[in-house]
Amino acid sequence: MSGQEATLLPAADLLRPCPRGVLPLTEILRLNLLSPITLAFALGIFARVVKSEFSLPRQMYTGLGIYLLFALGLKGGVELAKEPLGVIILPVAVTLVLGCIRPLTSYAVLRKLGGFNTDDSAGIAAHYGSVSAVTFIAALTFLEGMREPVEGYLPTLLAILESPGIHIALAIGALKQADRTESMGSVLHEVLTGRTMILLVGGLVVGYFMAPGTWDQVAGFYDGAVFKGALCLFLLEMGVVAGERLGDLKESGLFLLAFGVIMAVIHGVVGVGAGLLAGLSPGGATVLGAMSASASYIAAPPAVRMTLPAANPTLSLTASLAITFPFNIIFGIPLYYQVALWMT
Amino acid sequence: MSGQEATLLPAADLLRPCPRGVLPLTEILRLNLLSPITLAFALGIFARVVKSEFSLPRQMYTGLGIYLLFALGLKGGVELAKEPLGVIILPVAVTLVLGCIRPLTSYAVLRKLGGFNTDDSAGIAAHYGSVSAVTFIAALTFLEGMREPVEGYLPTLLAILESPGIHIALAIGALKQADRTESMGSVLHEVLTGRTMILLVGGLVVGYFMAPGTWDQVAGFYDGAVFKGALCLFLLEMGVVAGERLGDLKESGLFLLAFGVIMAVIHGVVGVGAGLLAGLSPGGATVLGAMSASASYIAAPPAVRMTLPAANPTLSLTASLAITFPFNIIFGIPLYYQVALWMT
Amino acid sequence: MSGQEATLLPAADLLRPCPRGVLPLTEILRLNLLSPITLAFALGIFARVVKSEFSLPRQMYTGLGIYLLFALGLKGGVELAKEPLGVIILPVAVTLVLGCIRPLTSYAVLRKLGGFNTDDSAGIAAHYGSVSAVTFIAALTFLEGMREPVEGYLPTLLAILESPGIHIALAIGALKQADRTESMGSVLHEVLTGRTMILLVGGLVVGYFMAPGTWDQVAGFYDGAVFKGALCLFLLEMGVVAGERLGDLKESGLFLLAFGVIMAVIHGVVGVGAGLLAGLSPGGATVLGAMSASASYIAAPPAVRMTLPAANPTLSLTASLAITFPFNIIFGIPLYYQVALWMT
Amino acid sequence: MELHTLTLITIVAEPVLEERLTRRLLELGATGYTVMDIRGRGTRGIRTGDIPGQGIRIETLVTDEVAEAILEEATASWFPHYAVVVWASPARVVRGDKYVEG
Amino acid sequence: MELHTLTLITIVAEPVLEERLTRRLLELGATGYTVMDIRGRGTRGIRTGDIPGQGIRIETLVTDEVAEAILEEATASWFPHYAVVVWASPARVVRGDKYVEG
Amino acid sequence: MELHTLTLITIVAEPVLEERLTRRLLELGATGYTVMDIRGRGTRGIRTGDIPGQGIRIETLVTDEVAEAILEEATASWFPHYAVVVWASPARVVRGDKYVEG
Ligand SMILES: Nc1ncnc2c1ncn2[C@@H]1O[C@H](COP(=O)(O)O)[C@@H](O)[C@H]1O
Ligand SMILES: Nc1ncnc2c1ncn2[C@@H]1O[C@H](COP(=O)(O)O)[C@@H](O)[C@H]1O
Ligand SMILES: Nc1ncnc2c1ncn2[C@@H]1O[C@H](COP(=O)(O)O)[C@@H](O)[C@H]1O
Ligand code: NA
Ligand code: NA
Ligand code: NA
Repeated sequence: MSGQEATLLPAADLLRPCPRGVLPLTEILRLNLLSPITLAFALGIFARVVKSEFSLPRQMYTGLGIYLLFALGLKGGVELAKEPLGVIILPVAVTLVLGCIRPLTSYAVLRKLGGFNTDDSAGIAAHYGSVSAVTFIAALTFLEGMREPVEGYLPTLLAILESPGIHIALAIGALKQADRTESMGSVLHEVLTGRTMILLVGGLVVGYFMAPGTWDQVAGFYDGAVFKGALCLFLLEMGVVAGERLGDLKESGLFLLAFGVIMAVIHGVVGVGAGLLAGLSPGGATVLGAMSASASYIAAPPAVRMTLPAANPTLSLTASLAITFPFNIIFGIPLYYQVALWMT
Repeated sequence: MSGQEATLLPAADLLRPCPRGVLPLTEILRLNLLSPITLAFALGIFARVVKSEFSLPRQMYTGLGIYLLFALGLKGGVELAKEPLGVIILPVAVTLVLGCIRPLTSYAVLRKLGGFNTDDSAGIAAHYGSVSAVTFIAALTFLEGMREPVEGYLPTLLAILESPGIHIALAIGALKQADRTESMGSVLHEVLTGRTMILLVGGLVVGYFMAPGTWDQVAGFYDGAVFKGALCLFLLEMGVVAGERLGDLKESGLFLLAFGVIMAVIHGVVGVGAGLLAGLSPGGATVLGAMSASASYIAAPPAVRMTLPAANPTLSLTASLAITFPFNIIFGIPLYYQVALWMT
Repeated sequence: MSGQEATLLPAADLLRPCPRGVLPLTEILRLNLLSPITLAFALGIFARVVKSEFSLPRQMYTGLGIYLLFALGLKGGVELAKEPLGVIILPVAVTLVLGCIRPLTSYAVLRKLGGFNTDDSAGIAAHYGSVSAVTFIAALTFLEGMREPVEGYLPTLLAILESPGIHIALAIGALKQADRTESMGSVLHEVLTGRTMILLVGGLVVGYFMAPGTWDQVAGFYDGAVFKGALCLFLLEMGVVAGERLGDLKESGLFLLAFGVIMAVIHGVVGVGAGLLAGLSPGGATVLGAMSASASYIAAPPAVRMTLPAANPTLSLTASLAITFPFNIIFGIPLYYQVALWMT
Repeated sequence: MELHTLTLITIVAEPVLEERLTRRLLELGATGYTVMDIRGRGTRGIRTGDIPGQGIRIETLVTDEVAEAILEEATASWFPHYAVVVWASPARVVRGDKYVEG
Repeated sequence: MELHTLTLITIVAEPVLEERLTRRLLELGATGYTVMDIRGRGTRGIRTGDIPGQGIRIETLVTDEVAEAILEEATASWFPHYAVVVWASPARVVRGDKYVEG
Repeated sequence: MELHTLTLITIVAEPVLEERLTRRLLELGATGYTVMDIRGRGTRGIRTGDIPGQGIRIETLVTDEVAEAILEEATASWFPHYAVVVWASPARVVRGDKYVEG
C-alpha cells in the first residue's frame, strides 16, 4: 500500500508483470472479484441468504474496525511525514470541494427525482456526503494488486472527506423543518470526536510524529498480511450485515437501487477527475474517486438518527450498505481505475 | 502444514533432522507433550484445578475459533485448487464411510455395553459421529513438527466428516422414541448453516477460487506463527473449559472414561487404515485417524440439545471434551502416527 | 527484547548506531516521547479530554491484556531455560527485598507525611507494593530502542514482585483495624490465582518446558511487531482509562501528585541500585528500577476492595494510573536508564 | 399520559433455545421481546455449547391472555425438557396499546 | 431494616440514545441508572448503527413524582420519534432514602 | 398451571463482589441466581478494576423468608461498605416449588 511496492509485494508475482493498463477491463474485474476481500464479503452475504445464524461477535467486529482505522491512520501519518506539506494543499482543497458538493447533489436528486420527503432526502444525503473507510481500503488493496503506485498521504484526504458532508446535509434538513431533537453543536461534537475521527486523525498524527524507524517495529502488525487478513474477516461480517439488508431492498424499490449505483458512478468519475486535476497520480485519483463514490455507514447513521429522527434509517442504510458498498468494491473501483487511466 | 514444509519450516531446525520413523515413540510422546499447544491446554486445566477465576473473554474465545476455522478452510481451499479433483474421490469416499459407521459403533457400544438409555446413547453417539476441528489442527501441527508431509486437501475431509454422523445418531434417537421436540429438517439446517460449516466450507470455497498469488498476501495472517500462536490461546481456554468438566468425571463413572479412550483408539486405528487404503500418505492417514478418533464439542451439543432434550448434555460433553480430546492431543495423535508408519 | 538484539532488530537502523550512553538525556527523552507506545497513550488521554465516547470494547481490552501477559511469560520462560538457575538467585533475592520494603515506605509516607487514614494508606501502599506489567513491557521496549541488552529472565522477577507487596500492605491494614470483610486467606488465593499470575507464571513455565525449537514456530505471534503493535492498542485504551481519572486529580490534591512522582523516583533509583548490586546489566537494572517504581492497577485494586472496603479506590487508582504510570513511561524509564549508566 | 397495565414475562433459558423460544413468543401473540446474555446457577446446572454457566434472559411485555398462554406452554412443554426459569410480574406500560396484537 | 417503595422505570431503546436518555433521567430527578446491552425485536424494527437488532435497556429507581415526569416525557418526546419501550413497576428498595434527590 | 408468588431480589453491585455475593445468596437459602454485566451511574461512583462505570446485576427468585434474610444482610453488611443497590419485587413463578430449599 501507499506506493511502497518494494516492501509490500516482495514476491511480486501476484500478477504476471505487465505494463500498466494493458490488462483488459474484464480481466481486471475478474481479478477483483476473486480477491479474498470480495470473496469474504460474498461469503458473508451467502451466510445470511441461507439463513445461517453465523456472525462475528459484536466486540470482535468493533475491534477489527478499530484496528483497521488506526492502522490506516498510522500508515498515512508515516507517509505524510515524508512529504513536503505544500504537495498536499491542492488535493486537500479538491477533497473539501467534493465534501461540499456531494451532499448537495445527493439531496437534489433524492428530493426532485426520487420524490423523497425532506427528512429522508437529508438523511440519505448525509450518508452520501460522507465516506466509507472500508471502500477506501479496498481501493488501496485493489491498486496494490494492480501494482499501481499511490500517494502515501491519501488517508489524510479520507479524514477530510468524512465529516463536512454530514453536516451540510443535516443543516439542510434542519433548515427545512423544525422537528430537530438535537442541537447541531452536539452532533458536530459527536462526529468530530467519534471513533473514526479519533482513530484516523489520531493515527495520522501519531504516525506523523513517531520517531524515525519506529514504524518498522510495528509495521508487521499494522501493515501487510495481518492488515489484509483482518480486513477479510471484517468484510466477512460486513457481508452478513449487508445480507441482512437485502430483504429491505425489495421494499425500498427500484429508485433506491438506481440511486445507489448511479450516484456512485457520477461521484466516482467526478472524484477521479478532480484528483487528476489536483495532480494526483492515476492510482491516487482512483482512490479519491472511490472515496467520492462511497457512502458512510458508520459515522453518518447515528448523527442522522439523533438530529433527524423522522428520517427512515432503513432507507439510508440499505442504500449505502447493501447497494453502493458492494457495487463499489465489485465494479466501481475497477471502473474508476479505468477512467483514471483513460483520463491520463 | 499442508505439505509445504519449505515455507512452513524455513529455519528447519525444529527437530534435529532425522529419517522418518527413527524417533522412538517415547521421544515422540515427549516432544508432543512439550509442544506449546499441549502445554497451553495443560495450563488451562491447571488454572481450573487451582480454582482460578481466569478465563478468556467469551467473545475472544469465539473469535479465535472463527479465525482458526476460516484459516483452516482458506488453506485447504488453496491446496485443493492445486490438485486434480480425481485425486480426492477415494479419500472423500472413505471419509463418508467413516462418517456413517462411527455413530453406529458408538451407539451400539453405549447401549449394549454401557447400558445407557436410548437418549443418552444417541446423544453421545452424535458427538462421536462428528469431529473436532481442534484435534484436526493439532494433528497437522504435530506432523509439521515431525516434518511429515500431508495432503493439502485434508480440510475438505474434515468438512465432510462433520455432519453426517450427527444426523445418523439423531435419526436413531428419533426412531427409538417419540419425545423429539424439533424437526429433523430444522436440525439439518442448523448444522449445515452452523458456524463450523460456513467458515470451513466457505473458507474452502474462497481459498479455492482466490486469484493466484492472493493467498501470499494474507498467508502471514492465516498461516504460520499467527495461526499457531492463536491456537495456543484457544487451547488455553479449552483447558479451562475441560478442567471445569473434570469434576463431572467422577460422577459419570469409569465406563465413560474407558469409552472415551477406547473408542478413540479403535476409531483412530480404523481411520488410519482407511486412509492408507484410500491412498493417503502416512501423514494424511494419521490426520484422518485423528479426525476419526475425535468427538465434536461445538457442532454436536446444540443439535443434540434441541432434538433430544432428554439426553444428558453433561455426559456427552464430559466424554468428548474432558476425556477424548485430551487423550487424542496428548497420546492419540502420536499413536496414530506410529500406527500409520507401521502399516506402510 | 530479552537480549536477542540480533533477531529483534534485524534491520538495526532504528537509531543511528551510536555508542551506549552517548545520547544526551534530552534526546533520549525525545525519542521516548515519540515512541508509538507513548503517542498511543497520549492519543487515548486526548480522546477523553475532548470527551470522545471512543473506547476499546471491554473484551478486546481484556483480551489484549491476556495476550501481552502470556507473551511476556512465554518469552521469559524460553530465556530462563537458557540460563543456569544459579545466575538468578541473587536477582530474585533483591526483588523479594524490594517487594517487602516498597509497601512499608509507601505506607509510612502516606500515613505520616500525607496524613491519610490507615485504610487509605494501606490501600494505596498495596498498589505501590505491587507492580505494573505494562510499565515493565514499556521499559523493555524502550531499552530495545536504545539497543541496550537485558537479561532474558526478567519476567521471572516481575512475577516475584507482583504479590508480596499487596499482602504486606493488606496485613498492615488488617492489623490496624477490625473492619475487614474478607479473610486474608481468600485474598491470597485470589491474587495468586489471578489473571496476571496464571498468565505470567503459567507462561514462564510453558516457555521453560517447551520443546527446543517450538518457540520459533510461535515467536512471530508472541514477539516482534505483533507484540509491539498490540501493545500500542492496549496503551491507547489505557490512555482513555487514565484520562477518565484526570478529573479526580484535582480533588485528590497536590500531595497525591507529589507522592506518585517522588515515590516512583525513589523506588526507581533504589531498584536500579539493587539490580546493579545483584549483578544485573545496566539494561536489567533499568528494568528492575522501572518495576520498582511502578504501581499496580490490575492485581491490587480488587484485592484492596475486597479486604479494606473503607479505603477509597479513587485515590489509589488515580495515583497509580493517572500519575505514576504516565510519569514512568514518559520520564521515569529514561531517567532510571541514565541512573543505571551513571552507576556503572 | 396513557399507561396500560400489562404482564412482563421473564424467561431465563439455555442459549440453544433462543431462536425457538422467541419464535414461539411471537406465535403466541407477543408483539416483541428483548434478549440479554447472562450467566447463572440453578439446581439443574444444564447448559449446552462450549461455555458452561452461560444463558439468555428474555423479556416480553404482553396482555394477560397472551401471558396465560405463554405460562401454560412453559409449564407443559419447556419446563419438563429444558433448564428454563419463567416468571410474570405486572408492569404499567407507556402506550401499552402497541402491545396488543391485531 | 428500612425498605422504601419506589418506582422502577425500565426503558428499552436504540443505542444511539444512551447518552441523551441517561442525561435526561438525571435532569428529571433520578439519582442513578443501570444500563445493559440487549438485542430484540418489536413492531418498528428501527435500529441504527452497523449491527441491526441491537439495543440498550436502562433501569432507574425513582420516586413516584420523578417517575411521573419520566413517563410523561417518554410519552410526549421520545415515543413519537424513536423506537423506545417504557414501563414502570413498584420496587421495595433497601435504603430507599438514597434515591430521593436533594 | 401452578404459579407460586415469590420475591425477586435484584442487586446491582461492583464486579469484585460477584463471587462473594452469589456465595452468600446460596448460603442464605437461594436455589439459584442470574448475573448480567451492566454499566451505570449512581451517587457514589465507586468502581474497581481497570474500567470505571462497570458493574454486575444479580437476580434471584426466593421465598419471602429468604428474601427477608437477604435484605437484612444487605442493609447490615453490604450497604455500609460497598456500592450496592438492592430491591425486591413480587413475581409469579412457574413451578415455584423448585425454589424452596430443602
Ligand atoms: N432462583 C433463581 N433465581 C434466579 N435465577 C435462577 C434461579 N434458579 C435458576 N436460575 C437461572 O436459571 C438457570 C437454569 O436454572 P436451573 O434450571 O435451576 O439449572 C440458571 O443458570 C440461572 O441463570
Ligand atoms: N412487547 C415487547 N416486550 C419486550 N420488549 C419489547 C417489546 N416490544 C419491543 N420491545 C423491545 O423494544 C425494541 C424496540 O421495539 P419497537 O419500537 O416495537 O421496534 C425491540 O427491539 C425490543 O428490544
Ligand atoms: N437510582 C438508581 N436506579 C438504578 N440503578 C442505580 C441507581 N442508583 C445507582 N444505581 C446502580 O448502582 C450502581 C452503584 O450506585 P451508587 O452506589 O449510588 O454509586 C450504579 O453504578 C448503578 O448501576
Ligand atoms: Na462511515
Ligand atoms: Na465440533
Ligand atoms: Na497490576
